[in-house]
Order: sequence, then structure tokens, then C-alpha cells
Amino acid sequence: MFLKPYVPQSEEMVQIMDPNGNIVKPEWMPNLSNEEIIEMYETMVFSRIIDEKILQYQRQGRILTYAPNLGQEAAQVGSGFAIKQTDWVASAFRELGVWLRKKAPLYNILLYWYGNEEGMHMPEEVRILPVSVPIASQLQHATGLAYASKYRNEPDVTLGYVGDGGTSQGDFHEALNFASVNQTPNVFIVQNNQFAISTRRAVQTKVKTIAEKALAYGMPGIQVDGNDIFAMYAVTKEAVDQARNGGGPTLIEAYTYRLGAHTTADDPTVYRDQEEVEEWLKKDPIDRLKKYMLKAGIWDEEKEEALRKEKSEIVKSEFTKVENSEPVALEAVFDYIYADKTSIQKEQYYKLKALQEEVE
Amino acid sequence: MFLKPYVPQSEEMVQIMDPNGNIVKPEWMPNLSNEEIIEMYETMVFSRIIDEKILQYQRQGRILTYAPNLGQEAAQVGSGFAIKQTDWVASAFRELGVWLRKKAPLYNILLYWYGNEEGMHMPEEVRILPVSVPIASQLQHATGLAYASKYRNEPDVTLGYVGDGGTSQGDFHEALNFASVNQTPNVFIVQNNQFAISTRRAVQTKVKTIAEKALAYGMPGIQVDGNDIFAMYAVTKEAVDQARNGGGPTLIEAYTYRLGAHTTADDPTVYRDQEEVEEWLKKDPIDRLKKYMLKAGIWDEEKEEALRKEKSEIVKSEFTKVENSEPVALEAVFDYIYADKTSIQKEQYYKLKALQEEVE
Amino acid sequence: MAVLNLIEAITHALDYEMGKDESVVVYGEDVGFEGGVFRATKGLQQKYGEKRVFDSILAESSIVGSGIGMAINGLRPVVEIQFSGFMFPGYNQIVTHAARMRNRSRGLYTVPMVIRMPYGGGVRALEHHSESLEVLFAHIPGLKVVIPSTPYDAKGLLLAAIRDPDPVIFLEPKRIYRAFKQEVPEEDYTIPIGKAKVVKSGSDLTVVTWGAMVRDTQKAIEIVEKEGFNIELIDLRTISPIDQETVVESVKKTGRFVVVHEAVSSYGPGAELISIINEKAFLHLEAPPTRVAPPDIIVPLPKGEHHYLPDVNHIAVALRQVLKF
Amino acid sequence: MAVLNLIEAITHALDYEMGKDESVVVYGEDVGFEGGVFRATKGLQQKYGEKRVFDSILAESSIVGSGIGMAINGLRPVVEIQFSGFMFPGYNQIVTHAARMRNRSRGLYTVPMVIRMPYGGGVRALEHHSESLEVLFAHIPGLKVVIPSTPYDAKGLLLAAIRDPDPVIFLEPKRIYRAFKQEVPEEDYTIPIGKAKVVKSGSDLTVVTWGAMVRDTQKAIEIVEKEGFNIELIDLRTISPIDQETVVESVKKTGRFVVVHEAVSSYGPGAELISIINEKAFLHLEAPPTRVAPPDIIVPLPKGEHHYLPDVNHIAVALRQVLKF
Ligand SMILES: Cc1ncc(C[n+]2csc(CCOP(=O)(O)OP(=O)(O)O)c2C)c(N)n1
Ligand SMILES: Cc1ncc(C[n+]2csc(CCOP(=O)(O)OP(=O)(O)O)c2C)c(N)n1
Ligand SMILES: [Mg+2]
Ligand SMILES: [Mg+2]
Repeated sequence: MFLKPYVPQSEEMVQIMDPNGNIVKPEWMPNLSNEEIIEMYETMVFSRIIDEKILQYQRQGRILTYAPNLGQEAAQVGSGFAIKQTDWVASAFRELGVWLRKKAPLYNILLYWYGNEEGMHMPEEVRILPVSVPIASQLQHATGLAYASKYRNEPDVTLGYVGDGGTSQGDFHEALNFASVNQTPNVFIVQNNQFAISTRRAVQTKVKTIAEKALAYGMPGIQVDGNDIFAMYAVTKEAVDQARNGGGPTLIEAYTYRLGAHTTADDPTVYRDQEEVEEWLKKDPIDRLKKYMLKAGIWDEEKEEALRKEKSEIVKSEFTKVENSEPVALEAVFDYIYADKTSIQKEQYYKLKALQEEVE
Repeated sequence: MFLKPYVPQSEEMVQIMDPNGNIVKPEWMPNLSNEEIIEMYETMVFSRIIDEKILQYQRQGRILTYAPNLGQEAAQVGSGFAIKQTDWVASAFRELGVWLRKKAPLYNILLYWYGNEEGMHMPEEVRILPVSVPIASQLQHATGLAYASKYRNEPDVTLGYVGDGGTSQGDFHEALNFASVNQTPNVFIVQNNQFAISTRRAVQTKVKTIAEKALAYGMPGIQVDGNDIFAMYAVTKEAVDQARNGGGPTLIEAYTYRLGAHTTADDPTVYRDQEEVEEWLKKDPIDRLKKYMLKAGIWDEEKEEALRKEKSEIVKSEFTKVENSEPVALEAVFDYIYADKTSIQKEQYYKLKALQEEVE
Repeated sequence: MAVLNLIEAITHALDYEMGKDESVVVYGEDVGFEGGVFRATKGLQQKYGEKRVFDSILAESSIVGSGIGMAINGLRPVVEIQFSGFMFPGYNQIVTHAARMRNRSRGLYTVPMVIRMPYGGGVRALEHHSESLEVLFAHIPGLKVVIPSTPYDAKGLLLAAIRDPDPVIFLEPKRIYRAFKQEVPEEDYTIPIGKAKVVKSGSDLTVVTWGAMVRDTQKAIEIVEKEGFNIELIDLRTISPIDQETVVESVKKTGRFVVVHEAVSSYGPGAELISIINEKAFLHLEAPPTRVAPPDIIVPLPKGEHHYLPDVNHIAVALRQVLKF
Repeated sequence: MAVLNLIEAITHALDYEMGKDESVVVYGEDVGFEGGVFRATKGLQQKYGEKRVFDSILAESSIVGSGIGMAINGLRPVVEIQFSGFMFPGYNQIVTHAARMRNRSRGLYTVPMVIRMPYGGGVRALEHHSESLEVLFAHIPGLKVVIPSTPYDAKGLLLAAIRDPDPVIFLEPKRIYRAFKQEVPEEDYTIPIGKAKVVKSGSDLTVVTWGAMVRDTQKAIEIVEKEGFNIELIDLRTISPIDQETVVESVKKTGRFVVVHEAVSSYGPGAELISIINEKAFLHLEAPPTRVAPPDIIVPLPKGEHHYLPDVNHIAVALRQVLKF
């Protein structure tokens, strides 16, 4: 529907719901039950509340660096809802909505950002690779995951996420090329949030849309309103289905905006005006879906309040657990470098242990 | 003329002269004097003779690995004639025609392949970076060279050469992107000779033409019959002029064929049929121009014979010089690591010197 | 004379040299408009324009590779890798080209370029923000590797690096970017690359270290000296080429040697120093040359990082052991 | 029992393991149809099909990075880097991901992958075809580094590497790919990673080396032993993790130590061995532990390469010096 014939250069961004929550393309509206729409909404709100809470904890000095997702919830949750629990995800560090959708325990997520690798030891069924900090490198893993699924004739699809800045890395190029050449079941989602830290999207590439880059790999490329959860869901679903059915990879550009700071170490007022942010606040993906739901009569302020209260409580209690979690033992930093500690590591371990015990 | 409007997906390859030496697009025929055409021809023949001679020396065990250019002479000489002596070139290892055009002394070229770095110490005015073996990496240098020219408002353009295989590397992507974003005076020439060692072009990428890849960078991309020296010259000239006048970079795909082995260490009969080679022999770029010149009455067999004889003699005498060149002194392998030898290097040098003298 | 911290000294040095030499260009991720994530290039774009100070595309291979081209064609690029842990995509360009262009062209083309990288741990950062990778550069012939430990040295070494005819990897110990201030002359001065600094002379033991570890080691020395010892401290300053003369001289005098560093122990930088000492001062050794270094593990995330970096106590224990051997 | 050279032993091991374990896939540049530029994978695509043995795109970061994904998702990729000098574009994936996935996920995801690379000099090759880069891997926690020196070992170590739960860098000394043949059992056998081999025991001096240098060192030892000495030769076989026990035991017995390698000297692999010996056998040392290694230069092109690699005479001279110290 969206992918053929694709003309990524046409600059026609796929939008189904406008910023006022009106369905502007009813013929494209995905077939979602009210329950599913509410679940999507709840997931977005959950993501938002987690971000807000962590930012609050961060100001209180209770957590260190964190990369908030503010404004990008639809891009993440919408695409995340288009895959199955058994599908794989290789993401960077700003995909909270996808983690939530894939049933990653909040405790784990918080523990990770608290500064403990143990958080990334997710339950096996989550099937998301750990946070990947080296920009764009994770897309290469996405291709290998998908190759292995195809190799065993398993139906799983792998979603690879990257930012607009990440499209400049060589790894972006190689991964898309590998996927296209090997027709692996991959879908690549670029969260174009207009910034790589302070660097604007226009500095990264001269093309009008990032979706156009798909042309270099002979794969469909499509630009989607990343703040429209229905559009994100519908397009990703089609791409995922196509990949699952042997149709090969797709590149999706989610056109969105990072409403918050790059990370808590960043001060965006240095490089952008508040007016620009205000403009984008009007397109807020959560408000947008809420307006739709209110109009559709499947949501009300009472439910909203209950939801926010419930989610806030969850974050609070999980974060309390994280704050009360065991300190990282000396064993823990040695135990996972190799399956078995080396003889030198063992000596180093005992030496450090003795030193630490002496001090205590 | 060629670059605007460009539709690299159209699969229309630019051809001016057909394999029989007939001008099929007179309106595109570049304005070249007979002397210039003859010079182009002589350069191609010179390249061919150098290749043939070195292959002969190689069989005699007088030279080691060598990467012949057989069949790609028009792609190299045609593009090389489109630049000035003051323009820069960043090439890989299969661009002999460009080196010749840029007045690189044959002695130096032969000395390099003989196995002596000293060969790459070219006269300053040659302005070609030394042979670059790590595939596609040289394109990054091309962007920096061009940035510096633009920085100082100098009119120089930088040509970057890469193979079809090289388009798979991340460096290809990053370099084209840098050039496009910074609008540096670069022209990128992909010699698509259908192979990366044994690996066919179709394994590298699923797109129909490599020229299409320009779309990912918002720059003109154009596929050219790489065995048609007039087409190569005309298109490169337009791209170079555009770059020189501040119009930014261009990607040119020279569609050609590697008639010989990848290098002397390679046996192409393992991975391709002679029939395929025969088909391409019919499109030989040198024969093609010769046919044109014979028809135009500016060439004859006598001249041909004289030319071949002259060039053969030159190769022979230069190679004799190379074979009689000084052996690589111990100093030479120490002297160019840094501007000045380090204290440890000095010790290492004297120790080795003593060892070597002891043996003598 | 200004009183500056280390990062300010770097900004000052860049500003100084840009004012003096038009061929100096400065770029990297977020280096332009924002002035870099650590603000090392703050104000430079405003002062020198977008042509000379700019935001690169997010691609380290391009940052290094384009810099090589610029350096060959007459510029003096000073590029920033945001954190040393992100240099890996640019490592191919560093090793196979920056380090080799002079040799490959037998002196025709050279790469006078500085690659600045904040490095090291102790700032409770995300993954890949804390690595100490000096060996990966120091093992490569053709590269120079410099690490300042004070604001004064930072300016003098950076000016020397920019003016050096060869590529210099300039590793900045970000843990002490803002740790203390020092008087830094406004005038031109350089500190020679390849020369170590005897921070404090002593007779019983030679300790070599660099970067942020100089301060921790100083503290450990103060503690141990109270116990009646006299220790010589050398700030290596240049990791490659090593100032072996200064180190060997010192060990010949003291007979004992400890090296302290932030890189992991195995195949780490300390091993080279120990080997040089074995080769040059074997008969003077009264105790085994010893290294104080993190174990062979990946730098843990903040909650486990204290297990990684040797602290003052750890260093002091090692010094005592060698002194009492 | 077949009589094979080193490269044939590798082909045989790959074939053996592919026949046994369907999760093994093999790819890299020219690895499929042609069977690789050295023919290490010759015949495998014909036998096991294009899904299991294929030509990769020309991109080392993709080769390694996709392998990581495959390994996490249940396959056992054995990828080839055409020459170790071309691993640099893949180094980011090797260091920041292959080596770290286990730790980053605290054991949830692992990367049982083998990265094969022909390495080393002495074949009169073009630039970047002759590097010895073992330190760049051995210094990275999370990687294992293995180097066989005989056909027999090549099979046993490669099978062990493929079955290892962690990423293994498998460096093949291409200088001896076809240098000699040896009986290689058709059956299943592995040689444990992390165990050195005492090639020849002796009492006066311990010599450690690996790869192609084992043979040259053997020859040097033969010459020097004729002069009345008795020398122990250890083939390290695994560069990381080091079998320190075997090496230290030997030095405690002999009191003298020489390491021979092809990597450049400064910050090279020999330094680590010397440091271990200092730490573990200092009081047994009767002469300075010594390294025989190339100088700190870039491997020259063929006409200058003889200046780079230590030869038998060079090794013999060093052995004598240490023996007579
Ligand atoms: C290889 C590498 N280089 C640099 C960095 C530092 N860095 C972290 S996030 C970031 C910007 C990423 O921008 P984008 O890809 O658009 O993702 P976003 O942060 O907007 O989600 C940079 C440069 C890194 N993590 N990895
Ligand atoms: C980074 C890197 N990887 C691998 C190689 C080995 N190699 C040398 S030439 C070659 C094929 C190059 O193909 P292409 O780019 O099409 O150029 P051509 O040889 O056809 O001129 C390969 C893989 C290399 N030189 N550099
Ligand atoms: Mg972004
Ligand atoms: Mg080719």
C-alpha cells in the first residue's frame, strides 16, 4: 500500500492522523481495536512518565546521564507495535517505547541507566539487543540477526533503529547494503529527530528526505510523520509483513523532533530557540492520540488521571527497588568478560579483593 | 549537458562513440583537436604496453604482484584528460592511465610495483596521492584535499577513484556525504569493472546502476560507457567544470570490464568464462578509438607501429633502470616514519646495521 | 598570565594558534556552533567563522580521513573525536593513512594533523566514554601520542602538537578537565614532544605515570613518603616516542620502578616501560618493576567503575611493596 | 590420517566442523565461489551451499558486525578478513561489540564467532598484507587471540575456536601456509585455547615465540645449541589469554628469557611477556629478558622487507647474548 510504488523523493510524508487527532486518510487507517489503540496510548504515556520521572531523579542527583525520548513516543511505540514479541530489535539508546512494547521490565531499564550492566540482562523473550552507544553500529547486528532467522527459515523480522545523525556513519551504509543484497528480513527505522546532539539534520546530509537514501540500496524508502502513531504503525506493519514474507528490507524515516535535551549532560538552549520547540509541542504525539481517543469516545480525563497515577507509582516503586539494589560486586565486573575467568584475571581479582577488604 | 537534469535510474548510459568507432551522438562530441585525440590514444596505448610488459616481467619473476588495467584504459585516460595538471587525484591502485596523464614518471611507477616505496616519491607537480590499498579509504582524502582548495579559494578540483567493490565500504558513503554537505570541488569516479577480485558487481549491491547511489547524497550521478573515451572525457569535463565553478560534487560510474586478472596473484579462469571476456574484448577501448582515428584519417598502421615500438622501448629502458636501481638501504626504511628518528629507532637502526655488517 | 583549568587551556591554545596560523582548521562532532560537548572549542566558530571551525558529519572515518587530505594540501587540521571510545571507526584512517603517508610517499606528502580525544575514566559516564587506549596508538609507528596532565602542559603540548610535522594523537584526561587551575602564560611557548617531566626527584623509587593519574600518584607518594621514603615521580607526557633516557636514568639511580596507568594491565602501556628498564637498567634493579593498572576487564558502568580505576590507596600499597622488597 | 599443509588443515577443519554443526557459516570477501584468495574455503560453497558459504560485500565492518548478529541469534560464524591489515574497518565492531556483548548483557547474549585473518610478513607482498597486529586484539578484554604454527595445531585450535563460547581472533601465519606438511588426523580433536606448548625442553634459556617465527627460532636454537647450550622453546599458541604458568615455570628453571615476534617492538607483545616474568620470576633472572622483534617501522614493501623481519642469524645472535650475559 505504502511501499509500492515508492517515490521517496516526492517528499510526501505519510500521515494518517493530523495534529488535531483527525483522521485525514481514512483509507489508510490501520485496523486496530479500541483496546489496541488504548494500549498504544498507555505505552506512550508510560514512556513519557518514565522520562519525566528520571529527569526529576537526575536533578536530584539520584541518577546520572540519561537520554530522554520526549516527543518521539509515537515513532517508537507505533513501530514497536508493528512487530511480534518474537521479532528482534537492535536499537541505539533512545528507543524506550520499543523496549516497553517488547515487555522489557522497567526495573531492568532503570537499573541500566542507574549505571549497572545487570539491567541489560533482560528476560530472554524480550529479544532486544542491549543499548548500543557507538552510533549506527547496531544496524550491522540487525542484519546478522535477520540472516540467522532466514537461515533457519524462522519467520522473525529484525527492526534496526538509528538516528538522523547515525545515517552519516559508514555502518549505516554497509548494513542497508548487506540487507538489500542478502534480502534479509530487516526493517530500518531512522528516528529523524532533527538533531545529533547540537548538530542539525541539514548538516548531516544534503538530501531532502532521509527516506531517499533507500534508493542507493534498491529498497523501498518512505518518510512517515513520526508523531502520528497510526502512520508509524501502518507503514512499519506493511514493511514488517513484506520482510516476513521474503520481500526484503525497507527503510523508514520517522520525521519527528527531540523535545528534550540530547541527554541530561546537554543543554539545548545553547543551540536552539524555544520557539522552535513550541512549534513542535503543538504536534506532540501523545496529545494527538489523546485528542483522537477523546473524540472517538474511548477515553476520558478520569481514565487519563488513573493511568498517569498508576504509571507514576510503578516508576516510583521500581526506582526505589533500583536504589535499593545490591551494589555491583567485584565478581560482577570480572565474571562476564569471558565465559571463564582467565588465570591473570583470577589473580587480579584476588588482589583487588584483598585490597578492598583491607580498606573496609 | 549531461548532469542536469540527471536521472541516474533511467539506465541510459552515456555513449558518444560506439564499439565500431562511430560517433553515435555527434551533438555530445567534445571539442577536441586531432592532436589531443592522438595524445589520448597514445596514452591508452602506453598504458596497455606497460601492462603487457610488466605481466611479461612478472612471468619471468622479475617483478612481484601487479594490478593490470587492461580494458579500463578509456575510463582512466578519458577522465584523466578532463582535469588540469594542477588538479588533485586520490586513486586506489588501478589508475595507471591517470598517472600517465598526470605526468607521473614511468620510472617511479615501475619502481613502486617493483617493491620500493621510493617510487611513490613523485615530482611535486604530479599531484596524485600514493597508491592506496585499503579499499575506498582514499575517497576521504579526496574530500579533504578539495576542502583545502576551496578554503584557500584555489580553483583546483580533486578526482577520487574507486572500484565497484569499493562502493560497499563505509568510507565511500562518508566521503560522498562529506563532499555533498560541504559542496567541495570533488568528482568521484567509480571504475565499475564488474569484479572485486572474484566477486561480481551484483554481489556488491542490488541497485541497477552504481550511478544511482548519488541520489543518497543529493548529487548528480551518471553512468558512462567506460570504454568510450569521448564519453568519459565529456562527462568528466562537465563534472569537473561544475565542481571548479562551485557547483559541488558529482558521481560518475564508468561502466567497463577488467580484461585481465585482478592482480598477478589472481587466476580469473577460476571464476569466469572466457566467453564473457571475449564479448568484452569486442568493446576494447583502444581498438575503438583506433577505428575512429583510422576512419577520421588521422592515424595509420605505420604510426601505430612506431608508437608501439617507441613505448615498448621506453618501458624496457625504464625497467632496466629500475632493475639497476640502488637496493633499499636500511636508512630508507627508518627515515620516513617520522620527520626525525626517535631515540629508540636510532638504537634499533644501529643494532640492525651492526648485525647486517657482521653478516657481510 | 591567565589562571585556567585544563579545558580552558586547550581552548586558549586553539584560539592562540588559530589567530597566528590561518592554516589551522578545527572540526568534529558538535565542535562548531556549540563549541563541543566539553566546550573545548567554545567561541572559536564565532571568532574564526564556519570555514575554519565547523560541525562535522557524524562519522569518525570522515573526520580523520578528510583531515588527512587537508593536511596534505596545506592545512593544519585539529580534529576532535568526541570521546576516545568513539575513535574506532576512524582507526583505519589513523593507522593505514595518517601514520603512513610520509613513509608511503618517502617524504613527499605529510600529515601534520592533531587528533584530540578526551579519554579515561572516573567521570561516571556511559559505556565507551571512559576508555584508555594509548597502546592502540603508541604501538603504531608513525604516530605520536601525547597526554598532558596540567593546564600549563596542555597549552605547551598542544601548540607543539599543532606545529609538529607528523600526526599527533592528543589524549586529554577529561577527569581533570576542570579539576584545578593553574597560571598559563598568554604568550607563545611549547613543551617538546618526546620529553618526560621529572615532577619530583627522589632516590628510593621511580614512579612513572601520566594524565589524570599524576595527581592520584602524587597523593599516594605523599602518604608513603611520610613513612620515610624518598620517591621520584615522572610525568611521561609523551607516550610515543618514549623519553627512555629520563626514565632509565632515574631507575639507574633508584633501582626500583612502578608505573601507574588507567589502561588495562595486559599488553598495556606499562609493559613497554618495564621492558625498556629490563633492557637498559637490569643490573640496577633491586625489586621487580611493577605496574599499577586496572584489571583485564571492560570499564564498568558507573556503579561498578570504582572496581576499575586504581585509587590512591591502591597505588600507595604498590609503592610500599616495591620499596620494601 | 591425511598429510596436509597449514592452509589445507584449515580447510579440512572448516569442512569437518561444517559437516558436524549446521550452525557454522563461513563468509568473507571472495570466500564463496572462489574459495578465498588463499583457497582456505575451497570447495566449501560447492559442498555446503551458498547459504552457508558466501561472498560478502566488500566491507569488513559488515563482515564482523553481521557475524555478531548471527552469533547472537544462534549461528557460529567463521568469517575471513582477507589480510589482517584490512581488519581496521571492522575493528570498531570487534572491540566495541564482539568483545563486549557478553559483559554488556551480563551473559544474556554471547558472540561465539571466529574471525580468521592471514597475518604476518615474509611473503613479499603489497602494503597492508604483512602486518602483525596481535597486540591490538590481545590488549582488548573479551577477545581471545590464537596463532597456530603447524598444520596439526591449526586444525585443533580452529576446532577449539569455533566451539569456544567467546569471540576468537584466529591469526594465520601465511608465510608458512604451504611451507611444510604434517600428519593431521581426520578425527575430531581440539587443542585447548590458553595453553602454550613446550616444543623442546631445555635448561639454559627459555625462548617464547609463535606463528611463523617458531620455525626460524628452531633453526636459530639448533645453531646455538651446537655451541654447547640447552634451550627450551615454547610456542605460545594463544596470545590472549596468556599461559603464564608454562612460561613462568620455564623461566624459573632457566633464569633467562628471549621472546621472538613479528610485530614491531615498541608496545609489542614481547613487552607483556617480559612484564609477567618480572612480576613472577624476578629473583630467578640471571640476564635481562630480551626481545627479538622488528624495529619501530612500517613493514616495508618487498625490496626493503628484509630489513624488517628478524632472521635466523639475528635470533641466534640474541640468544647468544642472553646466554653469555
Ligand atoms: C561512533 C560514535 N561517535 C560519537 C558518539 C557520541 N554521540 C552520542 S549520541 C550522538 C548523536 C546521535 O545523533 P542521532 O543519531 O541523530 O541520534 P539521537 O541522539 O538524535 O537519538 C553522538 C555524536 C557515539 N555515541 N558514537
Ligand atoms: C579494506 C580492504 N579490504 C580488502 C582488501 C583486499 N582487496 C584488494 S583489491 C579488492 C577488490 C577491489 O575491488 P574493486 O573496488 O572493484 O576494485 P578493482 O580491483 O576491481 O579495481 C580487495 C577485496 C583491501 N585492499 N582493502
Ligand atoms: Mg537525532
Ligand atoms: Mg572492480
